[in-house]
Amino acid sequence: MNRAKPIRRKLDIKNGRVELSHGSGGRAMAQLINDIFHAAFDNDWLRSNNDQASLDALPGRLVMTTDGYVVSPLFFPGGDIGSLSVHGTINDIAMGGATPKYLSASFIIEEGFPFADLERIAQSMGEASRAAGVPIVTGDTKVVERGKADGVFISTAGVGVLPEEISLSSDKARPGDAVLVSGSMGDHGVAIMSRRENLQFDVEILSDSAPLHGLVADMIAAAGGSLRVMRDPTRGGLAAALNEIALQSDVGFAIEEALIPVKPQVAAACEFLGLDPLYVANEGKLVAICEAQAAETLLAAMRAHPLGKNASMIGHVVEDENNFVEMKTGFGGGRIVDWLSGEQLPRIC
Amino acid sequence: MNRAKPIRRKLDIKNGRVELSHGSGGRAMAQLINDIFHAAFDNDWLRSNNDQASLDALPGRLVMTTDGYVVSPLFFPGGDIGSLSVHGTINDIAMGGATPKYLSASFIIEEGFPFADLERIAQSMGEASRAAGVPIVTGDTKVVERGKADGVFISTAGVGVLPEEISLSSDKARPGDAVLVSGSMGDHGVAIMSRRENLQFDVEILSDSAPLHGLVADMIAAAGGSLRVMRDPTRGGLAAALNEIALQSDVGFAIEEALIPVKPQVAAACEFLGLDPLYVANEGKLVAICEAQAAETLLAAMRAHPLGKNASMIGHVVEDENNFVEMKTGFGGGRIVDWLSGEQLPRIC
Amino acid sequence: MKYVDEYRDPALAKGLAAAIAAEAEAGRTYRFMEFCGGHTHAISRYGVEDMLPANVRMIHGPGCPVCVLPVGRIDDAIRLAARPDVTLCTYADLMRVPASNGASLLKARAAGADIRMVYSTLDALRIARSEPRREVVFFAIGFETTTPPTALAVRQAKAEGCANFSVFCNHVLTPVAMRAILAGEEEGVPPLDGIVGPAHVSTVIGSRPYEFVATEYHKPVVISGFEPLDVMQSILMLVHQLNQNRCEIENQYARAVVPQGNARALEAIAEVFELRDSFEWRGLGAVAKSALRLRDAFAAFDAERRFEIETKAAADNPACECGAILRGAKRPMDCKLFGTLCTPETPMGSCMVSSEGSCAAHYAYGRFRDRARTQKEGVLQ
Amino acid sequence: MKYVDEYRDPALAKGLAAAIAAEAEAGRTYRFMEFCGGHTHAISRYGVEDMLPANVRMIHGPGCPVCVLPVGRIDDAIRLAARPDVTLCTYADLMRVPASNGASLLKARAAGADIRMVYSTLDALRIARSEPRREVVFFAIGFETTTPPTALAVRQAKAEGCANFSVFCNHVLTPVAMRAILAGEEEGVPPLDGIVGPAHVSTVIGSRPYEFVATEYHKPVVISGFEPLDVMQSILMLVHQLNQNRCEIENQYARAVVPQGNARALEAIAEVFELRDSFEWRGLGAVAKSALRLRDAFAAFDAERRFEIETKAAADNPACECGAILRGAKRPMDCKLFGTLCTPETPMGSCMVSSEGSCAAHYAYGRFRDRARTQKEGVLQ
Amino acid sequence: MCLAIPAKVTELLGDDMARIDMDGVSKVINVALVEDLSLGDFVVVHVGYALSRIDPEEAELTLSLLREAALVGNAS
Amino acid sequence: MCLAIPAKVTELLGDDMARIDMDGVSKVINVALVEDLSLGDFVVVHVGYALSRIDPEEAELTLSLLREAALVGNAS
Ligand code: SF4
Ligand code: SF4
Ligand SMILES: [Mg+2]
Ligand SMILES: [Mg+2]
Ligand SMILES: [Mg+2]
Ligand SMILES: [Mg+2]
Ligand SMILES: [Mg+2]
Ligand SMILES: [Mg+2]
Ligand SMILES: [Mg+2]
Ligand SMILES: [Mg+2]
Ligand SMILES: [Mg+2]
Ligand SMILES: [Mg+2]
Repeated sequence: MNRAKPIRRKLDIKNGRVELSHGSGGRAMAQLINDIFHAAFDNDWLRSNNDQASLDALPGRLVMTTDGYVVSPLFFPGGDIGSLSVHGTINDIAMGGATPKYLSASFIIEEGFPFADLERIAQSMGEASRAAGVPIVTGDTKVVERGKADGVFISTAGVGVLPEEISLSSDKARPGDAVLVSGSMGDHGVAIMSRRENLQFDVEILSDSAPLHGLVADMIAAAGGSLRVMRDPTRGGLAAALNEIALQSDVGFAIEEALIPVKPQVAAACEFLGLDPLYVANEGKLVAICEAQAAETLLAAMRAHPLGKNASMIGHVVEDENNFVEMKTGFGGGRIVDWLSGEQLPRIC
Repeated sequence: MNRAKPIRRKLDIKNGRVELSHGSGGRAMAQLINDIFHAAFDNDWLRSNNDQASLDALPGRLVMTTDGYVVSPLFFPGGDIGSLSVHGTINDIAMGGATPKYLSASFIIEEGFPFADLERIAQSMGEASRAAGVPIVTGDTKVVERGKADGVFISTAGVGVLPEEISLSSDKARPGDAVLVSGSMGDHGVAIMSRRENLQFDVEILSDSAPLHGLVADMIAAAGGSLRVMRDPTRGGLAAALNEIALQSDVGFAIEEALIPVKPQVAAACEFLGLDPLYVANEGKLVAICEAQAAETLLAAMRAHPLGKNASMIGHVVEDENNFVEMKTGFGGGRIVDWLSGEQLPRIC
Repeated sequence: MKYVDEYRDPALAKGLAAAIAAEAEAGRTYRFMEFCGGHTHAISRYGVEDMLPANVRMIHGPGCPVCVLPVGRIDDAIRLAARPDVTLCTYADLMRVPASNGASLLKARAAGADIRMVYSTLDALRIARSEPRREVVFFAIGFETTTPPTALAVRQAKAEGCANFSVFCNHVLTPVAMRAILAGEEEGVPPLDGIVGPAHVSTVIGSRPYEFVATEYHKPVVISGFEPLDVMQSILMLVHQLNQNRCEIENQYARAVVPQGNARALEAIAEVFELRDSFEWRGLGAVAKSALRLRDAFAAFDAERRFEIETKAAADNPACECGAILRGAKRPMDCKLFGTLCTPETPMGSCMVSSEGSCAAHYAYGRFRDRARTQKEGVLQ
Repeated sequence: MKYVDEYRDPALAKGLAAAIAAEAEAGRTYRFMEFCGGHTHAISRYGVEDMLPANVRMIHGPGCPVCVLPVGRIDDAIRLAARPDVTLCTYADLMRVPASNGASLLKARAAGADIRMVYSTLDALRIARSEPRREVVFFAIGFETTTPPTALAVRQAKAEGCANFSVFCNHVLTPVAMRAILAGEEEGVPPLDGIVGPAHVSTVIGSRPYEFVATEYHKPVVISGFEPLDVMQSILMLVHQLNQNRCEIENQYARAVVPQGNARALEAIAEVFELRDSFEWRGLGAVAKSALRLRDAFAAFDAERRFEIETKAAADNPACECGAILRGAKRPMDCKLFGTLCTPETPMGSCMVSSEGSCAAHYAYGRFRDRARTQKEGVLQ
Repeated sequence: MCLAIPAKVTELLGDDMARIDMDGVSKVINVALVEDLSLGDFVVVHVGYALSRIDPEEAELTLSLLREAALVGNAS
Repeated sequence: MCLAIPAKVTELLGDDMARIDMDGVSKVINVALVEDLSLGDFVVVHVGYALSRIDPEEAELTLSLLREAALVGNAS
């Protein structure tokens, strides 16, 4: 018998859709994974086709994180769920002061999802991962019946390695510390909202979705030892990030609205929607809290990096048993910036 | 002013449901995470409330994996999506020969999901994680609109550490190697199917969902160096696992049906449904391929462990350019065990 | 942002603050009610209060349609939404408002009701068109500002013969409520000295409907824009009138308000709606001729008739001080529940349910002032 | 498993294999067709072929209802399911069957059609009851075995007045197809020596309907159970008859089959169904009086009338050798497409679409034998 | 497609329904097509319906013929 | 609830619809309530409808009064 192997037809990426059989462990699943995911992520760990990736030893403490991505719409100005799922998880590693090393990706796909969209998302993830130098080394694919998901959900996890001298945590803010943000607030949320069916407006704002570990590396090099806390102000925006830190460090904040960068289009979109940019999500910005005397050095390092060129020192940490985030308004009065309590739009990340 | 802090009402676990606001980064989300997840997983990494966990350095090579869990129904005889999501990911680490160390958990929850069910799932995860000694150190929660998910999906990722002398991979099977399974096939799949609305039958079969790293540690201690491949035969069952290995190692298998343990009730349920137990999912079993001369030692070590007491040597690896899994049937004839190509029930894990 | 940024200029704000301080006569207290929740929100968000002298005091009025909606009407909406054939469309503001027995639209949605948040009546009508098998009910709420969009949608639905669209009408009227406040002024509570009138309502109704405030109650009104400098300018105008012993209806928002209002909008309202005999206002009680319902000619689009809605009264928490707060007799921090049992997440009374309510605005923006206040209590009161 | 395990005993199998080998006369070839795909599946799955002597050869018949269903009928079902008002209920076996233009029910489902896999007609009826606003169509397929359950469901639906339930009927008849095979035997192809008859069909119709095979075609039939020893025993019985020059209808499955069949089941079929003039069988072509449709009394439950279905013929791949394989003239590996372009994932012909088809069974279970065969080609043929 | 398996009737539920058991797997099926069913009877089950009753004597007879043939075969 | 903002009309789309712009944010709204609208007009927008036109002269007047008051205030 000559070795008559089945002739593998390529997935019909243009017209095909994910079927239930692509999730049930047979040849169809193997083909989907190979033709779309392995092709896009392209590395030997994946090609070895094991259920786990064997990696090199990491020199230093380990940092681990995970996020689920359910953003709607899946494609938005400045990014898509694929690149977002790479950036967001890299950023959570970076916010711990660590260097992100490896990512995993778990896909939950709705029956009927077009291959073309899945490939576009996978390609975008692959590009984001390569650009960041953080490979996706292992993954998983599940398919659920039509109506049991919303296109595709992605959960990524990441591991990184933490230099000895760095110890960041949200309970480490101390009165007197400086508060810095790396750039304008609210871009991601406004970019998403501009594509929501029931809000539809047009605005030339791109999501700021970006990997922050390079910026963080420069910040650590400049003033690592004096960093106390870093956060990426994602869901709930700057307001949520500061309130969480205030609560966990049992401090308050005194910030100035005029010092917080907000793009005019973002401000305008927020006016339209009755939102406050301080509550709107970012995906490529960080807030850093550091010892006061290091603030200028840190700010200079941030501004020297492309992702921090609009960095700004927005205020400082104060003693406050109420854990208020107090803000001098641009108008000249005072207010607090409380936790979010109105409706925020869901599925922003 | 006396410090009049809001009086935190406990979540109404008994009657409450997840609302969109539990996913939007405000106080409601913080409360959900605290009252349900932190309470169930109970460790300092989570309590530190950072977006990432800072862990100790791992001595050795790193192993990383992820799986998404979309099993339906969420609760089934012998387990639930929570314990499954711990066991499954631990097992994928263990199948690499590594010791699982830490887990992450990403929850995608459908609006309206009862708190009571979510708590039950979280508690089950917490127990599974404590029993296995593998803590859940970081997590994420998203809420999607009603009709955009199916109750709850969980993606867990895991990292583990790999001893120097171990190198397992699905491309390492060699002709002559022995093939062992750790116990009866098909229990998990049958337990799930027995609760499917459209199949409903009653059978006293529990899912075999269990963490295999203890068994693997014993196997490695007994004959680690001679292990070539390990796989947990989950989706697609033993058939999928063996066919994947055959393809990746470019070998064939010669196995004997009579040597493959299958419980009578599992066999009977499969008769009813027209399924073959070799294609039915397991969640607490492994298939191991090792050098022939170590097979007896390994088998003895497996049988000495509670999760391997019904272990069996089912055949061996052969040279075969067709990569066939050839089986002597219990009846006395011959057949191949091909990849799954009929419909398998979806959402088994 | 043209017509916005210039009214938020901090340098002008400083000057205006000084002007108000200079104009306000020492030894005299000025108690002004900003009727509208939009003003309450602006005052809180921009910190206008910090820029007023101690003897100019702002009382937050009942001008938040979400806050004044009686619980029974939310109960009605939840019952409607629970019908399997109904899709309820609502402005997002209403989603979290607590109804009876801990219910809310948000919880009803979680429990399976088909409830959609819309930005505009246009969206609700679009949903009705694209899902002809659903009964699409728009949960209409708002003052005169928000009423014309509802009227246009109803008119459009009738013109199109859109048979599956209806409106659950909860539109209420500003001048009537203002009269109720003024008529209810109590002994022992210092009376209001003037009123900051809502400019967006007046884009529709004009400034004339407020003349009774001057003629009958002898208090000045300034129709005021919603930017913080608009509000401060209006306050200055009020102080000025009082100092001159005038009580007139002045229009600070002349850039978009004319005395007679918007004729087209008023026509649309008049065509579609008629006065109810009486309507319940949370915090104020039943107010005669204070709300609208659909006319008989539009009965087919009236969800109250179509689904035979009969509103049941639901009692508010007796410890809630909203009534007194709305009348200017108390402030949020005078309520025992404020900030402890009553928070924006767990509102116990009407003033806490929307960010425009006086308790909610104080909670979200102003609580830090309570520190200062407790230190120098008595100075302000 | 009582009545199962004893018919899978490998020790008995060995003895029976020896008995067949002893009984089969050297120099003579025995060519038996197992009509039913269930037998094909059992033979393949248990490796029965390995236990037969080289001169006893099994030909896989057309007895898989999924395989013989013409592509046009799948097209019909897909069109039905694509209707927004229709929920199509189907046995899982049909989901992957390729229709025209690369379509399938599985793909239609992925593209949004409401298609549910059911285990039983009981489930389809339950769905119709619980979703009264949906048109629930049961995609009925199968031989006489599967027909009574459909008949009972239709009868039940009529009794209940279940107005939203209907059946897309594709039930076909075994004896008629068997006659078509026998009538079509060609010159140059060795004729069949006997037939292994399907016992589960005979639980319904009994053994009598096969008597024409003996009387008209002078070939023996043994009605055979589906366990591998049942099949081997039946083969032994066939060899035995031939050696004795007998041709009778024998019943190996006497434990559940009686000559006259199941009266209740036959009544139900007769009440609900009537013969079609002709029906297309994939691989066999049009066969007169070979299929059923609903009687006029049940017209309301007939999806073909309700949805005005007109089946269009769809051509099979001309390179496909199914016809010749079904007639025993060729074997799967004689087809150029087998295992390369035609696989269970990408079936090109009817014999590959279900695991009971002869090509699919050979692909999934028997391919390893092609190694041996190519080595000693000619020995077997 | 014609998959059918033997199972034991363990409970008569009325309304033409019965519970059957096969090696610990139990299921409710329709038994309208089989007359005079008794507890303990074995039936052939197909797509949720009993198609016929199994006759234990016939089964024994078939088996004994089988055993006999095997014996003869092994001896040959 | 009465949130309304000023925006510039950039396109008249017919059917009582128009495109408006505010600092780069553009949106289609209903303008049935405002008579004789021209490109470049500013309108007050509320829940997707224009409620009234902004009179630039009145706006300038208000602003100049404001500036004057601030000047006086700062001087005092
Ligand atoms: S704090 Fe709450 S309970 Fe107290 S007056 Fe305000 S709304 Fe009412
Ligand atoms: S292998 Fe495919 S194409 Fe060839 S005969 Fe079989 S079904 Fe037809
Ligand atoms: Mg994270
Ligand atoms: Mg994150
Ligand atoms: Mg996996
Ligand atoms: Mg983060
Ligand atoms: Mg995995
Ligand atoms: Mg796994
Ligand atoms: Mg997170
Ligand atoms: Mg695995
Ligand atoms: Mg409803
Ligand atoms: Mg349909």
